[in-house]
Order: sequence, then structure tokens, then C-alpha cells
Amino acid sequence: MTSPDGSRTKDLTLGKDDLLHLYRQMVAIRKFEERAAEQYAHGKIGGFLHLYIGEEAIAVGAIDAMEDRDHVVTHYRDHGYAIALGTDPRRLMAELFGRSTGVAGGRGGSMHFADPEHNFWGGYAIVAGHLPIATGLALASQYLEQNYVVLCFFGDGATNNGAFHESLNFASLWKLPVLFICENNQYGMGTAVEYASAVREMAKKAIAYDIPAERIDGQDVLEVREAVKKALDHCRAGNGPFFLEALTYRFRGHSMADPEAYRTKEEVEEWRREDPILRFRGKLLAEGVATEDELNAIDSEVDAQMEEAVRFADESPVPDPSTLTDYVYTEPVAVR
Amino acid sequence: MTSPDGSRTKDLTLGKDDLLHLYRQMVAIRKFEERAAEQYAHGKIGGFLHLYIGEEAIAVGAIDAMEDRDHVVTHYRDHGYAIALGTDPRRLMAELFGRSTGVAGGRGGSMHFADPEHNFWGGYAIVAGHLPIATGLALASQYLEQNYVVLCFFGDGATNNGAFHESLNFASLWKLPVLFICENNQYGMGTAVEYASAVREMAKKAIAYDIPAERIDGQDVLEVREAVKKALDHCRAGNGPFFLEALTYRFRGHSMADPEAYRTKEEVEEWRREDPILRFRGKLLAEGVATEDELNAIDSEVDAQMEEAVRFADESPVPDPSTLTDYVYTEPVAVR
Amino acid sequence: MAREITYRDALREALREEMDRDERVFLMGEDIGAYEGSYVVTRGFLQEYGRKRVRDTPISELAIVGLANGAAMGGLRPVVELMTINFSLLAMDQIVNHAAKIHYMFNGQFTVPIVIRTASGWGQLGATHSQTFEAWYAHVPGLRVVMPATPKDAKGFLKSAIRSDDPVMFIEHSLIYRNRGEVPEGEYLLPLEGAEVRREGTDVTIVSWSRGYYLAMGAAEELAREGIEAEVIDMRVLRPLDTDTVVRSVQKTNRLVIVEESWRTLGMGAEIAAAVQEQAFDYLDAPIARVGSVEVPMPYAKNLERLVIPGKDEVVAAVREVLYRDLAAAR
Amino acid sequence: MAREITYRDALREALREEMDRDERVFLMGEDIGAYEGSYVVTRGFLQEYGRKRVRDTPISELAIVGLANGAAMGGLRPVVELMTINFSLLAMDQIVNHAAKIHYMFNGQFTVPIVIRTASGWGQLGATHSQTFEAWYAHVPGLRVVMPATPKDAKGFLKSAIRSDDPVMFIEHSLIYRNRGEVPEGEYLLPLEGAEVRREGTDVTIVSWSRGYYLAMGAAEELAREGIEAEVIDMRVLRPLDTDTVVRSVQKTNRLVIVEESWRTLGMGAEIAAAVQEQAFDYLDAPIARVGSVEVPMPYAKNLERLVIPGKDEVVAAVREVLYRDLAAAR
Ligand SMILES: Cc1ncc(C[n+]2csc(CCOP(=O)(O)OP(=O)(O)O)c2C)c(N)n1
Ligand SMILES: Cc1ncc(C[n+]2csc(CCOP(=O)(O)OP(=O)(O)O)c2C)c(N)n1
Ligand SMILES: [Mg+2]
Ligand SMILES: [Mg+2]
Repeated sequence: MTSPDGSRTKDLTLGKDDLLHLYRQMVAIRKFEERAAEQYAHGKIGGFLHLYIGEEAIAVGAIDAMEDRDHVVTHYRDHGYAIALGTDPRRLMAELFGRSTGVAGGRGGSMHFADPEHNFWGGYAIVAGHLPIATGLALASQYLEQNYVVLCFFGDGATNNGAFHESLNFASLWKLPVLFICENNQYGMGTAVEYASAVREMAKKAIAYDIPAERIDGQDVLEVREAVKKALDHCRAGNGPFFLEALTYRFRGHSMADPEAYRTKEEVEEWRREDPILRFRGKLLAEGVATEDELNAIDSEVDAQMEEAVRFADESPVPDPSTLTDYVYTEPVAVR
Repeated sequence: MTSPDGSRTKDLTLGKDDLLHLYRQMVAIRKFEERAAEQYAHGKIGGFLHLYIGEEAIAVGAIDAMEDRDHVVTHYRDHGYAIALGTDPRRLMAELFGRSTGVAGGRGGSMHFADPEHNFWGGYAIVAGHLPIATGLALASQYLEQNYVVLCFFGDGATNNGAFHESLNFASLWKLPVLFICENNQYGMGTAVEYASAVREMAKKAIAYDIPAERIDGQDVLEVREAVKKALDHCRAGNGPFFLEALTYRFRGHSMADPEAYRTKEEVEEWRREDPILRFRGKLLAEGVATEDELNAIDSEVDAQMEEAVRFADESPVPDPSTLTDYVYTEPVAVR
Repeated sequence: MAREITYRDALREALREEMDRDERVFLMGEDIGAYEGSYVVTRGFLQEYGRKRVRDTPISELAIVGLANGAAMGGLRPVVELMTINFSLLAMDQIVNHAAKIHYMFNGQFTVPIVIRTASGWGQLGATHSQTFEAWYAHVPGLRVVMPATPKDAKGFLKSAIRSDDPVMFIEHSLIYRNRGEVPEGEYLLPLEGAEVRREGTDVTIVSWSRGYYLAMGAAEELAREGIEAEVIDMRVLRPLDTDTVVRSVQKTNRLVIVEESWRTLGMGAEIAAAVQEQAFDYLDAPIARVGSVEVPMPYAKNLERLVIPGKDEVVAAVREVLYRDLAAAR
Repeated sequence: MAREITYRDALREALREEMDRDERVFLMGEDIGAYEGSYVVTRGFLQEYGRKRVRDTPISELAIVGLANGAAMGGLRPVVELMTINFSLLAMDQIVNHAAKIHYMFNGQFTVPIVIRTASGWGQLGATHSQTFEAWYAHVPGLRVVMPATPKDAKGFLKSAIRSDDPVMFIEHSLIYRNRGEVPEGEYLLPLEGAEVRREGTDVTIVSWSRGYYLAMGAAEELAREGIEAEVIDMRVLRPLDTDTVVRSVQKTNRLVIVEESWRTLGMGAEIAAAVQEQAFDYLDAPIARVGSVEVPMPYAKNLERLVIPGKDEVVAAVREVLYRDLAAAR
């Protein structure tokens, strides 16, 4: 499944600004979520909060490879995409706080970020339920000849659902421009892939639909970026869908209340050594792209930004109760 | 996809009685359904009536390969299996007539034949809805160590449904003794495989679950029989599921009211040349297994049997109205 | 100017007019193209509009609706056909957890203008092919649910449904496709709400919709022959539900019978009865009666099926009951 | 002898006792094993019973229930856990078109003794994770629907559900797992039907079930302080629905308020109201009132969510209304 093209270069061929941008984006996701976890503990955030910590390279690498017209549709573990797409973290934190300044006016919460102006078509909370939606959006692209590609992110667990199967079949049958990106973090909640999937390599599942597939290292932001670039080219050229499986690991629990009885501390430790931020930072330093000071400065800037996001969220008003029944329908309908 | 083992013999290695039994079974299905179509035209049968004509070799070959303990679960095009399993055609015709002597007491009709005493666990009318049920029955076999295999028949169209995907994954993951037999008659109602499935070979879909698969000639009763025998051995040995795709063709419309606008007369004609009964009859004659007279005698016996089935059905009583609310629950519950 | 056409032809006209008017309108469903539709509503459409706009699909109800949701968000106007409402259970997650939610949960940032055409009905089709679930859909905020009885409504509602920015469940009925009725020439739209009084009467109100409406009318005619004047209301739209029209009628007739083909328990009749007793409590002279199907999975046998689905006689009997006339006395 | 244990522990006892009693009973669902259950009902079960009997599954709701159906037909007694009732929409076809039909449509030749445990609930979980569909399941002949409020019922019903040869929807509630209540020592079973009068009263009847029952009790206590004695009925089982108990109570109190967490339109309250007005028409002194959720997809924001779900105050207000006492007068 892994690329037959062993020659792919993971060298730092991007310019310094671009590389530091990738670094900054990953750090932003990490720090946004660390603040969110903290605020959850303070009771400022409720419900589910699924952290992306450990998987940042995928969102950042993939989204950096997108063109301006391309769109993202994803699942509930969705903070990373929004940040990578450039949505103001203040509005994201406000959403977590359930405030009217949030990206969904406080109606969505953590699982339902959305920001169409930054190409984000929503986080969805029914596992695999967004795959048909992403595929349908790709149909709109094809039908209206708008030539955008839809990037659809989902987990390993989602590949076992019927919606996955039906969507991939449709996408291939109608040659729709959708890039399926499976983030294989090896668990669906607490169920390891080996207990959920007949095959361990998710990319193998694409064969049943004649969709070309590749397995990549999801902890390497540059590898992700490159693979996604190629895959997007494939889709945009009218060849239909592409499937990428990015191997990764979730460093934190599934949501906030997860004792993680299903995996060992050692396993987590081992994967923490593959921290995508540390790896990339190490590379930037080793290859002389940036100095410790430069990177630390970015870290501090992001820290301040996230502190400001929390402040903004905290000071934002809660939604106006009189808006409760807005948007049930597009036109006024009496709601009881 | 086709068997790498090109050496398979399709010779008539069975004894004469066994061979004539296969012939008789196929003829029985054909004639049962011809009578049913006629009775439908007379208004004796209502609702849907899906004929299996043209596909008889699959039911007959597969069921002949079964052991006594194995079970069948299938879709709505289900007359053939019941006959091949040995259910009294009188009770089947009575079911079509909606009579109390029918195999489901007149409650089921054409799509819901069942006869657990002859290992028939039912015909189901939601496309692909019976795949999880067959898989669950296989789970019971494994759990209770009863060592039976479940033969699950379905169409090409069913492979595009999520239930197919989820079932195959489960079957492989838990190594359940279920043999999936896809009758690829190249259409789901009026939709040709090429408009419904990203891949044309259904067997290819099994790869995504690491299920071994084979494509066979569904018009050759002996080939079917042999392939099913091997597949059942595989399943019974604890190796998990197997997938067979039998290429075939439905000679009649999808149900009774089908103008067949979606396919050409030429195509139908071409396939009629692959009539499984005529092919097998030709072979029996060519290889001197039986004479024209012997085969004609079988035809006549079956004719008489089916005439008797119609008479029986016609003379059977309709269900007693007082039984209307029986079997909604297993225990008495007031039904309004 | 009006002419008489069938319910089916009215639907065909609506689809054609909307497809001609707006390139973004397209059809999608199992066997709607080469097979021409399981109830032949889309006969000839594939030839006329081509594969881009008349899309035969795999048997994937969940993804069919899901793709329509995404396509609608992306600017198209999908009209999905789910062969029968029984199969809509497979698409339930996309209908209820997605189509009905997206506009609200993303704070109005997206709209999901899909129409799901599907058919209720029965006729020796057995337990899994004879159900009707309008009451389920009418439970769900965010959905509009339309179930027209007449050709005129069928056309006008379908056109409006296609133009609506809300997701619409558009429920037809296999046993009324051939019913004929007056349909205006040329274009017209009907607002997606409001019941209609189709027959005025003073003694009792009979409420129904879809095929049940014809039952109600038949009963009303029979009752008229014995001097009972029934007011007949066609509900037409089940969400939002216009109970006001029913209440107004009951304020006049003081008696209400609801007729439906679904199982009685928690059918639409439950809501209508509950709402009317709330709003017209002091006007009711008798308990509201509900006529529905016997609560069994539908048996295939014709004689049993006939016992399950209510007929005109049951409606007449229920009316007599709310009028406190027993059968013997009335005859 | 009884002791106080939690609702969750009552469920655990039921599962354990039945698994110990009958080898054919096994558990199947997402994250019930290694993760110990999303509401930790099955904590420790995997270690205790092993992988054969505590089966973690893929995220395949449709097939989970489908496999259970087949396994049940084959002689096993599967107890399925669907994490929340919202996801049951994905399994709807297997529940309604298969589990509920198979016994009847094959003329009693097969039984499908499955239990589907699932949880209703909310708590800033957003639009797709805060719904409750008991009214949908209660619409379907062939299903039994149980929704216990107390630990005692939770245990007794779950054991009976596992032994029943009918398919049972067993609906728990995420916000009452920690509620404590008296539970008898040792084995007991409860018949899968029948509402229960939990508090006697003369002025008004309040009907609810599951978490709503606690709301109703809270309201009754508050009302008692101002001299209004409410009779509180816990419906417990929603199909078959015991309206007789409600009718008997209304014959005494002449007033009825129904409390539920689902959307009002076509919630269980619709059926209860419709049935009670049919059977107790002459006893009702006021319209039957229904207290339910505001009909919107559930918003995440805490302040909005609070407006959606009915609280004790709404119940008290509804009671005052059916007693024709307005708020000002009563204070
Ligand atoms: C249809 C459905 N079933 C179950 C759930 C509960 N659930 C939420 S996340 C999750 C695990 C998903 O795993 P995966 O797809 O691998 O994504 P990850 O969380 O690992 O990123 C489950 C079972 C759900 N939201 N939707
Ligand atoms: C879920 C569902 N969708 C649609 C239908 C209507 N339908 C009945 S048979 C059929 C075609 C099935 O094709 P295939 O699986 O190839 O079987 P075949 O009829 O060719 O034997 C369809 C679409 C159904 N019964 N169930
Ligand atoms: Mg995962
Ligand atoms: Mg076929």
C-alpha cells in the first residue's frame, strides 16, 4: 500500500516562511487544545471535547496542500482543521464556550465547527455520516464544473460503517473529486483496529472500489503535504477519488472522560516519541532552517494568541434566548 | 479473481442418480415458476413475484453441495432455494396463493418463503438486509459449536449496500462460517452493474475484508456444486467466510410488471443460449448419461407435480381471520 | 383553466417544469432512469434530460440521501426518489441526523434544500413493504412533511418543495398514482402548509390525508345518504401541522374522526387528537375517534390484508360511534 | 430484603445474573469491552466473561443489530448495546423491518429474542446526540419498548427482557445512571408491561417515564406544599402501553399532565392523550396537557439547552393550568 515510489523526498524544499508556517499551525492546534482541556476542567466547556493532540501533522500538512477553492468536511475531532484553515481561534474557543460569537453561534460546540468562508463545511458527529455529505459536495463541484476537490477526513473506526462503503462506491462510480483521508490512529474510542476491522491497513479497503490508495506517515507533516498535493492533482484532473491512510496516534483520551484502560502507558509513550511537532521542530533545527529562539518566539506568540482566545470567549455573551428557534427552518414556521 | 486452479474438472463424476437429481431439481424450479407466472396472470397470486428462471443452476448446485446441517438465508427471489432444499412445492404454491397451508401460513408470500425443517431460514425483502442475519446465524453456529455453515445468497445489487460491507467485515473479523454467494445476474432491477458498482467483478469486493473469493460460471450446475463444496470445506474448517460470485442472468423481468426497457432483446437471447437446464441436458445426452426419453420422463413427472401443487394451493383454505394477530408477539399481548 | 390529469402526471409535470426552470435541479434514485421509476413517474426522463440530471444509483439509500445533502449544501437542488417509504429506514440517519439538523446546528451557515420523494402503499406486498412512516417524519423539527392526496396538490407542493430551502419529505402513495383530478394549466405553486376543508358539513369532521382522504370522502358521501353531513379535511401537510383548521371545524361540528392507514398507536391521529382536545376541549361532544390499521406486520394473504387496512365501513362506523348512533339504530 | 443501589449497578446485576444463568446470553456492542462501555455499565465484564461473551464490535450499528437478529434466531440470547439512541437510526431497518417482523411474517417459525440496550440523554451534546425516539419504537407492532426510571425496574425489566422471546428495545437514560433506589436482594423478574402509580393523589395525574418520572415527582412534591395532591404514574413500558392505569387515575383526578423529554409533536404524550380522551372523555375536567421539549434540534450552548428541555417549573405550571389556576393566583 505504501507508495511504490520510494524516491519521494521529504527534504525541506519549501521556503523558510512556509516551513515556519507549518510549524506555527501545528503549535497553534496543540496550544488551542491544551487551553481547551484546561477550560473544560474549569467547567467552561461542556459535553464532548475530542482532542487532536498528536495528530496535528495531518490537518496541517493536508490543508497546506489545498488550493483556495477546495473544501474540507470532517468528523467531530475537528479543532485542528479549523485552525489550519485559518479560522480565528477566538471564534473557535467561543464556540466551545457556547457563546454567540462562536463559529456556530454556540449552537454547535466542539463537534460542529464550521466556517464556510475558510472552506470548512463542518464537523459531523455521527461516525462516517459525513462521508456521503463530502461525496455529495464533490458531486456539486463536478456538476457545476467548479473544479474544487473535497477533502474528507475520518478515522479508522469510520471505515467499518456502511456509509463509508456506499460513499466510496458512489465516489468512484461517478468519478467525483473527493479525497478521502483516513486518520488511522489505531483506535475507535477504546476499540483497537484489530478488534474492529478485518484488515489492518485501511488503504486496502479502497481496492474494492478501484480507488487508488496510499498509506503514509501521519506524523510527518511534509510527507502528508506532499502526498495530499499529489492526490489532489489526481482528483482535480477528473480521475475520481483518491484514498490516503495516514498512520497516527491520539496522545490523549478519546474525549475528556477516558481512563484509557484499553491501551498501555508504554504504547502511548512510544508514540509520544513520534510527536509530529517535536519531530518537525527537530528537523528544522537540525537542518538549520530555524533557531531555537525563532521557534520559541513562535511558541510564545501562539501562547498569547490562545490566551486571548480564552479571554475573548469568556467575555463573549451567551446566545440570545430569543434566537432559540431561529434556523429550524429557513422560512418562518411556528415552532412549539 | 477466477480460480487460479485451471485444472478443475467439470466432468460428470457424479453417479447417474445424482446427476438426474440435479436435472430434476432445476426443472422443478423452472416449472414451478412457469406455473406461478401463469397463476399470477390469472390473479391467483398478488404482490411481487420475482422469478429465478435462468439462474436455477446456482441454487441447485449450491444446495446439492450442502451438508444436512447447513443452512440457507436468502433474498426475495427465493423460490429456487426452497425447491432445491426439498420443500413440498404444494406448500410453496399455497404460500403464493396466500393460503393457510403455505410455508408461512399465507403471511409471507413469494418473498418470504421459509422452511426451517429443510434448513431454509427465510427469504428477506430488504435488499442486503439478510446478510447480517445470515452472519449472525453463523455466529450462533460458532458460539454453540454446531459446526454448520450458512449459505447466504444475494444479488449483485446488494453488494452496494452498507449492510453488505458491515456483514463481510464482521464475518471475516470473527471468522464466522458463512458462505456468501453473490448471484451476479448483471442487473439490480433495471440498473446494470456498470451503473451501480465501481467494480464489475463482485468478487473483488471481498478483498477489502481478506475474504477469499472466486468467480464461477453460474450457468453450470456442476461448476457451482464443486466450487460450493470447496468453499463449504473452507468455512467448516474454521477459516472464516468465503465469497463466491456466480455469473448468471435472469431470463424474465425483475418482477411481473417489468417492460424490460433497460436491456436489449439480443442480450436476453444471447443469454438464453446459456440456459442452465438446456446446457446440462445437452451434456447428459452428449455424454450418454441419460436418454431423451429418460429426461422427458422427468419433465413429465415434474409437470404433474406442479399441476398438483397448483390444485393443492387452489383448494387450500385462506388463513382464518381469527389468526390475524397471532405471532405479533410470542406471548399474548393485546393488539389493537 | 384546468384539466383532469392523473396524480402521476401531475408529479411528472412538476418535475419537468422545475428541471426546465432550473439547471441545478436533478433527480437521483434507484431505477429512476433506465427502468423509468418503480412507479414509472420518471418515464422518459433519462432520454429527455440525460444521465447528468437523471441519475440511476446503486442500492444505497443512506448514501443516496447523504449525497443529496452534500450536493444541496453545495448549491444543487436534488430530488431524491426512495422507491418506497419502507426503505427510507435505511436512510434515517441522513434524514434525521443530517438533513434536519445542518441548518440549525451550524447556525444557519448552510442550507439543505433536498426533496425526498417516496411512496407509501400496500397491496399484498408483505410485512416489510406495506408500512407508512409519515408520523415518524412529522415528529422531527427541521423537516417539512408533505403527503398530497390530489393531483393539484401533488404538482403544486412538489414544485414548492423543490424551491424550498428546507429538506422536504414528499410522500406519495402507490394506490393513488392513477387518480385523476383537476390541475390548473400553467405554473402554480402551493405554500407548504395548511390543511384544506374539501367538503363542508355540520355533523362531524373527518380528517385524513393521502389515500385516506378518498376513504373519508367516500364515507362522507355514504353518510350524506342517511342525512349525516360530514365536513372532510385533507391535512395535506403533516409538518408543520395545521391543527387550527381542524379546530375551527370541530368548533362547528363538535365531533372528530381521524382516518389513517398507519398503525393507530402513535400514528398522526394521535397528535391530531391530542392537539384538538387541547385547543377545542369545550367544543367536543364525543371522544375523538381514530381509525387506523390493525397493529400487526402486514400479512401477505389478501383476506388478512383487507382486515388490516381500514375501509370505508370502518370510517362510517366510527362516525356513527362519535354521533352516539349504533349501527342497528341507524339502519 | 432490599438495599439501595444505583440504576447502573442494577443493570449490571441483571446482566451478570442472566449471563451466569444462561450460557447463551452474550453482550455485543461498540466499546463495551476494553473501553468498559460508554456509560461504564459493562465495567469489568470483559475480564470476567471473556471475548466470547463480551464482544466489542466495529462501528456498524446496522450489522450489530442484524447479527444479533440472526444469532437470536440461531438460539442465542444477544444483548446489544447501542451507545445512544441517536445511533439506533442507523440500525432502524434491522430493528423495524427485521426484528419486529420475522416472527410474524414467517408464521411463528422463528423467534428473535434480542434485547437492544440503548441510552437516551443530553447534556451539551449537540443536535445529533441529544434526541430520544421512544415514541418511534412504541409505534411498531412486534417490538416491546421498556424505559425504566428506577433501579428496581431497571433490573427486573432487563432480566425479563433477556428471557423474553420477543425483541425488546430497552431504553436507559444517561442522566439517571447514578440515581439510587431500593432493589430487592436476590432474583426477581418483572412482567414487561404495566404502568405504576408511584404517588397517590386526588387533584391531578402526572404521567411520565424514565428521567421524566423524577421531574414529575419533584413537581408533585412542590405542588403538595401548596396543597395540590398529584398522582404520579411511571409508565415504565411504552409498548404495550398501559393506558388503563392512566384512565383509572384520571377517573379519580379528572386532570392529566404528561411529561416527556422528546419533542411534543408525536411524542408518547400524543398517544397517551389521544387514548385517555377516548377512554375517559366524560371524566376530564380540563384538556390534557403535554409538557415536552421545544421543537428544535438541540443547541449546544448551555443556556439554550436549558430552555429546550422541560424542567420542574414547566410541569408545575402545566398542572396549575389544568387546574385552571394561574400562576399569580396560586402564589
Ligand atoms: C454512528 C455512530 N456510532 C457511534 C458513535 C460514538 N463514537 C463517537 S467517536 C467513536 C469512535 C470513532 O473512531 P474513529 O473513526 O477511529 O475516529 P477517532 O475518534 O479515532 O478519531 C464512536 C464509536 C457515533 N458518534 N456515531
Ligand atoms: C433496501 C432496498 N432498496 C430497494 C429495494 C427494491 N428492490 C427490490 S429488488 C431490487 C434489486 C436487487 O438487485 P440484486 O441484488 O442484483 O438482486 P436481483 O433482483 O437481481 O436478483 C431493488 C432495488 C429493496 N427491496 N430494498
Ligand atoms: Mg481512530
Ligand atoms: Mg441482480
